[in-house]
Order: sequence, then C-alpha cells, then structure tokens
Amino acid sequence: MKKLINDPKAVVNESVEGFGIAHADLVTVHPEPLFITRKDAPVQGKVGLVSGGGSGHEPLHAGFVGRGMLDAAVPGAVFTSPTPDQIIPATTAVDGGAGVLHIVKNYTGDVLNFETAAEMAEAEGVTVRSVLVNDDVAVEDSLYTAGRRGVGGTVLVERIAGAAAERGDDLDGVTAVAQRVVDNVRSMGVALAACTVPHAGVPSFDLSDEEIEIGIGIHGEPGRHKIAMENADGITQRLLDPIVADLSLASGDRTIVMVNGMGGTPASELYIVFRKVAQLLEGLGVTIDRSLVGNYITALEMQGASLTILRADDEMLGLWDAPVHTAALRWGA
Amino acid sequence: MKKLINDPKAVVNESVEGFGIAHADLVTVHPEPLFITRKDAPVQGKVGLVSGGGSGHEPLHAGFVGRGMLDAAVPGAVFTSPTPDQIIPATTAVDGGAGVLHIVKNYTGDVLNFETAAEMAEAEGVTVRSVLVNDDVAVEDSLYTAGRRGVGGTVLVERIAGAAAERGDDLDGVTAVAQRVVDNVRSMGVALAACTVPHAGVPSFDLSDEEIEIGIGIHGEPGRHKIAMENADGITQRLLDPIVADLSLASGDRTIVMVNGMGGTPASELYIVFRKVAQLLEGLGVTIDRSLVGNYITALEMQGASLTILRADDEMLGLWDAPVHTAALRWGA
Amino acid sequence: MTKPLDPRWAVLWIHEAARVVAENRTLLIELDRAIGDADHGENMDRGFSAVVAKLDAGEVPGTPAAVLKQVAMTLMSTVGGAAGPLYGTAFLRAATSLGDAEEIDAAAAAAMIRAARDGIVARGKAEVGDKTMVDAWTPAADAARTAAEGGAGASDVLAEAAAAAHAGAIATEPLIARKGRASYLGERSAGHRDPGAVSTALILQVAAETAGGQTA
Amino acid sequence: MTKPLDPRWAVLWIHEAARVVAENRTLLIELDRAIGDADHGENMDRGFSAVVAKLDAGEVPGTPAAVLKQVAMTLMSTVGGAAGPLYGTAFLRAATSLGDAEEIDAAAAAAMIRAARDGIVARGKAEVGDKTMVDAWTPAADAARTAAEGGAGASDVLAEAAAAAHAGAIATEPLIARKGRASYLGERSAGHRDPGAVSTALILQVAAETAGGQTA
Ligand SMILES: Nc1ncnc2c1ncn2[C@@H]1O[C@H](COP(=O)(O)OP(=O)(O)O)[C@@H](O)[C@H]1O
Ligand SMILES: Nc1ncnc2c1ncn2[C@@H]1O[C@H](COP(=O)(O)OP(=O)(O)O)[C@@H](O)[C@H]1O
Ligand SMILES: [Mg+2]
Ligand SMILES: [Mg+2]
Ligand SMILES: [Mg+2]
Ligand SMILES: [Mg+2]
Repeated sequence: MKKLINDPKAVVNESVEGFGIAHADLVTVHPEPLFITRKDAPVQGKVGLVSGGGSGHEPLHAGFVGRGMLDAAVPGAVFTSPTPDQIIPATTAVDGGAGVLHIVKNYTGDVLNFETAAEMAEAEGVTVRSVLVNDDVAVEDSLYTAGRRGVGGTVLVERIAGAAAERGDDLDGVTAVAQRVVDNVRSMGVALAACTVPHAGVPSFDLSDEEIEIGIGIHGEPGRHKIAMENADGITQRLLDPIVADLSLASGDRTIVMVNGMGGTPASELYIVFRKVAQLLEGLGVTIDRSLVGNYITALEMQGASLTILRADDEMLGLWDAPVHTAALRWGA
Repeated sequence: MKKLINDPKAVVNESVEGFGIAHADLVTVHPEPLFITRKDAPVQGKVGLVSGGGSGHEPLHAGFVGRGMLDAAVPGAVFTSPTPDQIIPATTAVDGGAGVLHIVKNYTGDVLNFETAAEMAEAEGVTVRSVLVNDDVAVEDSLYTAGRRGVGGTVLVERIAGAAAERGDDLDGVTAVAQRVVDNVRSMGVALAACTVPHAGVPSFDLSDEEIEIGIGIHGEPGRHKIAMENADGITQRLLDPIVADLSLASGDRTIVMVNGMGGTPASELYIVFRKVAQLLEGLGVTIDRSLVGNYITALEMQGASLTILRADDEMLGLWDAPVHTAALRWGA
Repeated sequence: MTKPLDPRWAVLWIHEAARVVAENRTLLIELDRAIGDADHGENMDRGFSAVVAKLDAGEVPGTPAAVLKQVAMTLMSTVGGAAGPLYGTAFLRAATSLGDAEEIDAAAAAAMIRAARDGIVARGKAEVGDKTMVDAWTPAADAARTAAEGGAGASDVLAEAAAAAHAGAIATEPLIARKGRASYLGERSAGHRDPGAVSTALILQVAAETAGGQTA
Repeated sequence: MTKPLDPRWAVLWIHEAARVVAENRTLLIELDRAIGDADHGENMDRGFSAVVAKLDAGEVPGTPAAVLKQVAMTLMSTVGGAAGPLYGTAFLRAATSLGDAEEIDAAAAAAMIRAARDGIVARGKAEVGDKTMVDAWTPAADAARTAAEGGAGASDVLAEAAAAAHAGAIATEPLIARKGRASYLGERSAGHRDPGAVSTALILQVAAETAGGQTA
C-alpha cells in the first residue's frame, strides 16, 4: 500500500486539518469531537443542514459546507459512520432557531448513529428532521433488506435542500424539497479497480485485468456482479438502463445528470461516459438541463464511475442555479 | 489496461466531445482540426489567450477556457503536442484585434509546434506573443539542455494572465504579467504509481511497492530518481525544499500555493500534503495568501501529487481574485 | 475455578475482550472485506482500546452494571458504523438488566444476555437468519436461559452462551445477508461468516473464560 | 538492381517507411517509454498512415520534391510532439534541396540528406552527442557525402547513409540526453537508444532498400 499519508489512524484528522487551513474563509474545523461548520454558523433564522458519514468520499461532505449547501459535515473514520457524540454538537452548533435537517445516506451505521444523535439533540431543544438518501439502483429495495444505499444522489440533495434553506424555507419546506429530490434521483456505479482502506492495507476486493464490478457502492464493497471488461459505451449503457427503468424516464423529462469519478479515474474518461449518456438520453427524448462531471463522491482512489440522474422540475432547477459557495461546488458567488 | 474508453485512438475526440456537451454554455468545440474556444470568442478589443499541449492533463487546458482565463485550448493526442494546423485556427479564432498570447509549456514539441503556428498566424495578420512556462525545479535549467519543464505553474499563469486580459491590458501588458508569474513560480512532483497511456497499454514506468519517483513531470516520464517510500510529511518536505531554495523564499514573502493531484490520488491525501506545506511555510514566515488543492494538471490516472508555489505581489493577488468562469475554476461569476 | 461475577470480573472481562478483539483485528477486517467494507476489526479495536483506556483511568465502579454502562457509552462514541450503536445498545441494555446487584447470578447472567440481544434487535431490526450478529446473540441468549433454568452456575451459563454464539457465527456462513452492508451483495454474500457474529462469539468467549465457566 | 530515383520511387519509399514504422510501432513506443513519454511509435504511425492516405488519394506528383513536400506538410499536421515539426522540417528541406529535378542522382541524394539533417538542427538546436535523431542524421549525411564523392550511385549513397544512421542510433545508447524529453531524466537516460534516432535509421533503411542500394 502506497499512500500520501502519515499514520493510517491519523488520516482523517490530518486531512480535515489541511482542509480547514485551505478553506479557512469558508469553514471552521472543530477538532474534538471532529466536525466542520460553515464559518458563519449558526445562521439565525435559517434551517441548518447537517450531513456526514464515513470519510474517504471527499469532497463529500466537508467540501460541500458553505453558503447554499451544508451548515455542518460530520466525518467518521474511513468508510465508518461518525458517532453520535460528533453529530450532536454539529447539530446544535448550526441551529439558528429554525431547526436542523439531517441528510443521512441509507446505511445501517449512518442511520443508527444519526438516529441516536437526533434524539439527543432534540432532548437538548433542537428540532431535528431527517431525510434518508437511498438512490442506488444496484441494490434491491425491499422491506426485508437494509434497502437501497445512499450514493451520488446525496450531492444533489445537499445542493438543492441547501438552496431551499438559504432562501428561507422553513424546516418542513426544506425537508419536503429534500425528500422530493430523494424520490426522483437514482444512481448506479462501476469499478474497474478496487481501493485500499488505509487501516486495512489491502485492496477492498480482487479483480482480474479482464473483469469489472458492476453495481458497486462507495465503500469499496464488491458490486452486484463481476462482468467481463467492456468499452465505455457498453458500460455506460449498463449504468443508464436500470436508472431509466427505475425512474420510468420518458420523452419530455428534464434531468440533472452527474457523472461522478470514484477517485482514481481521469476526467477525460468521465467525459467519454458523459458523452454516451447524452447520446442515449437524447435518443429517449430526455433533456439534460444541468450536469456535473467530476469527482464529487468518491471511494478513496477507486477506479470507476457512477451515474446519477435526477428527474428535475422547475423548482429544483431554480434551486440548483441559486448561488453556492463551498470548497467543491461554487457558482453565483 | 482497464479504462473507461472505447477506441484508444478516439479518446481525445470523444472526451472533448463530451466536455463540449457538458459545458455548452461556456465553450465551443471545433472538431476538425480540434480546438476549443470560449463561447463568446473573439472578444473584441481583448487580448486572446491560447494554450495547449498533449491531452491527458485534464482539466488543463480545456477546463480553463472561459471568462477570466483562456480564450482557446488546443489539445494534442495523449501526451503529444498539438500540431500547427490546430494552433493556427485557434489563434485566429480568438483574435479580437488586440493580438494573441500563446502560453506554452516548455517541451521541445510544444515549443516547435507553437513556434511554427505563431509564424503562420502572424503571416495571416495576427500579432502573436509567446510566454514559455518552465517551472519544474526537478529539472536542471541550463543552456545545454532543453531547460526546465512547464508543469503546475501553467495553471497560475493562465489564471493571472487571463485576468489581466479580461481587465483590458494590452498584449505587451498581458505578456509582461504572464512572464512575471513564470519568473516567480516553481513546482516539484512525486509519483507513487505510474499511469498507462491508452495507445501504449502498459504503465509508463515500473515501480515496486516500496519505491516512489521523485521529480516526475506530467507525462508519465520516470522522475529524477527513485527513492524508498516515505510518509506524506517526508515527501512534502522533499517537494518543498527545492522550491524554497530556487525561489529564495524568505520570511515576509506572500504566496499562492497549489497542491495538485496527478489524477489517481484522493483529495484527502492532497489535504494531508497541504497541511504539511502550511506548517513548513509558517515555520519560514512565508504566508499562503491563496491556495488550490485538487486535480488541476494531471497525468491521466497517475498516483502522486505536485506542489506549485508562486511568490505573489499585490497585483497578482488582485488578478487572482478577479472573476473567473471556466469548467474547472470558477469564482466571482 | 469459577469466580464471583462482581465489578472486578466485569473489568477483567472487558480487558480480555479488548485483547481478543485486538488479536483478531485482521481476521475481522478480512471477514468484513469479503462482504462489507473492511472496517469491522478496526472499528472494534478502536472502540475497545478506548474502553480499556477509560476503565484504567478511573476507579473500579461499584457494580457490574456501572462497568457495562461505561463500556456502552464509550463504544457508542468511538466505534461508529453499524457495530457502534448496536454493541453500545447491547451493553447498555445488559447494564440496565443488572440493576444495582453487586454480583451476577445465573439468572441475571441469562437475563443480561437476553437484554443485550433484544437491544440489538430493537435497534437493528434484524431477524435470525439475516446474517448479522443477531445470529450469534440469539442462540447465546437461548442457551443461557436453558442453562440457567437447568441449574447451571453463572459462569457455566456464560460458557453455554459463548458456545452457542460460536456455533451461531459459524452457521452464518451459508446465509444470504438481508441486513447491514453485506445485504448489498445479495447472493454473493453467501460463503462468508458475518464479522459481527464472529466478534460477538469472541467477546462472549472471554466472558466465559474470565468467569471460569465450562460447557455441560 | 538499382532503380531510378524518380517520383514513383519517392512514393514507394514513403509507403515502405509507413510499413516499417507501423511494424516497429511497439518498439518505438517501448524505447520512448524508457526515456520519454511512450508515444513516439504512436506519433510516427499516425503520421505516416496519414501520409500514405494522402498520397494514395491523389496522382503521383511530377517530381520527387513534390512528393516529399506533401509528406512534410502531412507529417507536420498529424505527428505532433517534437518529432512532427522535426521530421516535417527534414522532409521540407529535403524537398527544397531537390528543386524540380525529375530524378535524384548521387550528389542530389547526398545533398537531400544533408539538407534534412540541417533542418532538424536548425529547428531543434541539438548537437551531435545530445542523444537525439541528430545522432542518426549527422553520420548519415556524412556517409552520404563521402559515398557520393567516392563515385557511388545514388542508391548506394542512400545505403551508406542508412548504415551510418543505424550505427548512429545504436551509438546513442550510452549517451546522457541533453535535448528533448529524455534530458529530464539526466543520467537515468543512459542505457537506452533514442527513439527518434531509431526511427530515422528505419526510414533511411527503406529508402536504400526501395532504391536497391548496397553498402560498399
Ligand atoms: N441491522 C443489523 N442488525 C444487527 N446487526 C447488524 C445490522 N447491520 C449490521 N450488523 C452487524 O454489524 C456488522 C458490521 O459492523 P461494522 O463493519 O463495524 O459496521 P459497518 O457495517 O457500518 O461497516 C455486521 O457484520 C453485522 O453483524
Ligand atoms: N531538440 C531536438 N533536436 C532533435 N531531435 C529531437 C529534439 N528533441 C527531441 N528530439 C527527437 O524527438 C524524439 C521524440 O519524439 P516524440 O516522442 O514523437 O515526441 P515527444 O518527445 O514530444 O513525445 C526523440 O527521440 C529525439 O530523437
Ligand atoms: Mg463501515
Ligand atoms: Mg509526446
Ligand atoms: Mg464494516
Ligand atoms: Mg515521446
């Protein structure tokens, strides 16, 4: 294992420390317990937005803290949900009197830790709502399982709910918008090569030179199945088809599309995937109204990509375009 | 070799095509011969900025086309300088009557092809100046060699010269500012693992699990020497020392610092490097006035990082802060 | 050579649990790598190291319940992931079930394991057969009750629980996961033991060993 | 079995050059991988494929110079990198040196190679010993002059040039590069042949072969 790190156990702390120095104009890093808030938190009268989860998905979540997006991010150990003792102070720190929305990716660990934290924060007088992101179509959604994972859709939820909070929507309103995004966003991912978790020291799965993993998440888990390596257009079709089916995308639908790199894939390849997505959606009469192509929710240095599609309405597009100023997403500000 | 590509020979065309679709609001892609201009080119009365070079360094250069930065980017084949027949029309397309500045990275191929193109464009009536970026301290600068390479400093030259052009400086003025940046910017890089050029199909150099390459460029070339793997702090010191020495950085100096990923290194690791750079510069009494941490000038999916430091003055800092709106760098717009 | 299950035993148990978790850190990471995200060993090791540091820093609490409550709070705030809240709840419920008794008798030992198991089910909503730690805790709780009802001593109750947890962990191997991270793998999750079930068996095993218990 | 060095020979030469470059694409990539950026074989193959496509699409030009000028322009606009302008200039200067002669005699052949070599030096500023294609072109030009002055036929002039280029390419192996991308490697560039010198030797070799030349 070769990584630009010092001690595997210090990776998250040192990385967040560096992040805090680089973006001192935008964020404050609270070291013990670890969480990150926007510089001007709490914003009085504004709904506070908190998200978090295991580290290793950078820029998610700390890179999305700032005006028009998150008020706080809570990083756990690499690929490990944070603990309630981090989430509680992050929640109270960003409560400007209008309550706090937790944006939680659907993993047992995230759900349980945020659940506990919400209960305790409520006991401290903060009104907390939660929205559960579960956009990964690679995973079956069923009452008898842990349900679908939360992956790329999280970025879109954070952006759009963040804009709603910034324009002054109340807690119910922000929660409703966030839920509407959750209901209309789906994702699917592929890995060409695994990542190596620093404390584990070995790749998170084994893959031969001729195989890829389809239906991967963002934690270096193996995917739904291995298939033989294909070209970019073929892989793109495999990512798109289940999303189109699950969302029943049809001619006339408007979308926000994200082609996301898993950390170790060059931008040039992501644009090749985006090109094919654009061709295929055009063939279906579906328009791409906004797009993101780049590394937004990663799995360390994993090679691969994910595709996220949101069926967007006027309000979502308007909120998308509103100013945002974070380390990793910025426009209009 | 596993990559999200179709045909190795189509990588650049398909990728730029996807880029053009994703950023249709910002750029126009001219396919044959291939170059990219900002949407509103030529801007009348403004000096036009053209850069280019081999592909595989994305977001450089196309990702920096737009207001406040480049007017045109000219992508060659992967790691291969573009040809004059691409550079000439790119140059004439962005001439708004105030002349064009070529920003050329110091490689024999880039120099020769831009030289030829400048001559021919001048013959067509465009006034052309050139600035040669040669910031890589890993390479000896001597009259008897090809001189230092142009690497990360290019991003800073493009940004600052772009801002000068945008505010209306004339060709001599823009050229002078660009040259001042070149004179004050230095870089040094490290690779933990090689990249694979699509048409070659094998990694560009061989490195054992215990070795790293110090003093690499951005073309998958081997570096100045192999050393045994070290931790992030040790490697950072090795990147910083020769830059500090070459620039004679001293207490009171103000800087713009870029910690750049080579394509396959996670953001979290780049922030660990940045943290150490900040500590070391603070120890020297040198301030970091602005910074960039992320993938800005890459070598496909190479694992590693480079450090770029510009000794900045008031004017450079002011130009840095001016609005920029490109696919990969955006603020104030 | 059974011991009274007093606060000092509880502290000893937890020390041994920390040791066995550290010893099996790589095994637990490997198991989680196969069907999860390769962190269970790291999470448990981080948590139990913190627990031991915390216990060592203070006086031995007055009751076994007080020890286990401290363990619960520390695990909750240091383990993270799914295992943190689940083990945290398990130790918290175990503590609550013990009240302020100064020693744990056979019935209390059985009740403690049942309470831990029920806490995990309440939080995680997994059923037996879902390929989670519930598949170790449930047979452990059942075996403990049977042993207590059959007149075994407290330490032997723990020994029966540990043996059942161990068998339960082994039995997760062919199962297809329906809860937790392994469920994302669908049928590919079969053929590997559940890491949380294995860590459960390890922790119960040292409970029995430190108590000096033996299986019937 | 020497041939008249007329326009049809020039076209044949370039066809053979394209073939030998394609055949050695991987070798040239490998050489460039060792001390450069692994693209010389790809660049040359792309360029010469384009050249052949262009030649095949039109009539055979009236003079060897016209053929070589077309080659120059196409290489310049398709090869890229350092090799594109250098080979482009080489073929352009070679063409210019031939004027509108319909056939190339021994003196013209020697002058053509000299002109190509001088063009490369003018553009690239490399000297002999810098570990570049100049280390193949310079001995080639020298050998060609010696052969022509010694009364050899045009095809044998080419054969002597090719042999010298080949020896020159081999002799780049121990050198430390001072120009081009390999110079960034400093002493690590020693121990590998220069890719551009090797491609030069290949192209001159097929020039000689298509002309039917033999070394003395
Ligand atoms: N819903 C659940 N109910 C009971 N146990 C669960 C549940 N979900 C996960 N687990 C247990 O947690 C273990 C994984 O813990 P760990 O790897 O530390 O957390 P994470 O899955 O968040 O990475 C699994 O092996 C399983 O035994
Ligand atoms: N200054 C120079 N003068 C002469 N030849 C040069 C010079 N620089 C490079 N070369 C030649 O160009 C070859 C490399 O060509 P190529 O790999 O196609 O371009 P690049 O170096 O731009 O990748 C080298 O092997 C060398 O022979
Ligand atoms: Mg985890
Ligand atoms: Mg090249
Ligand atoms: Mg896990
Ligand atoms: Mg090359």
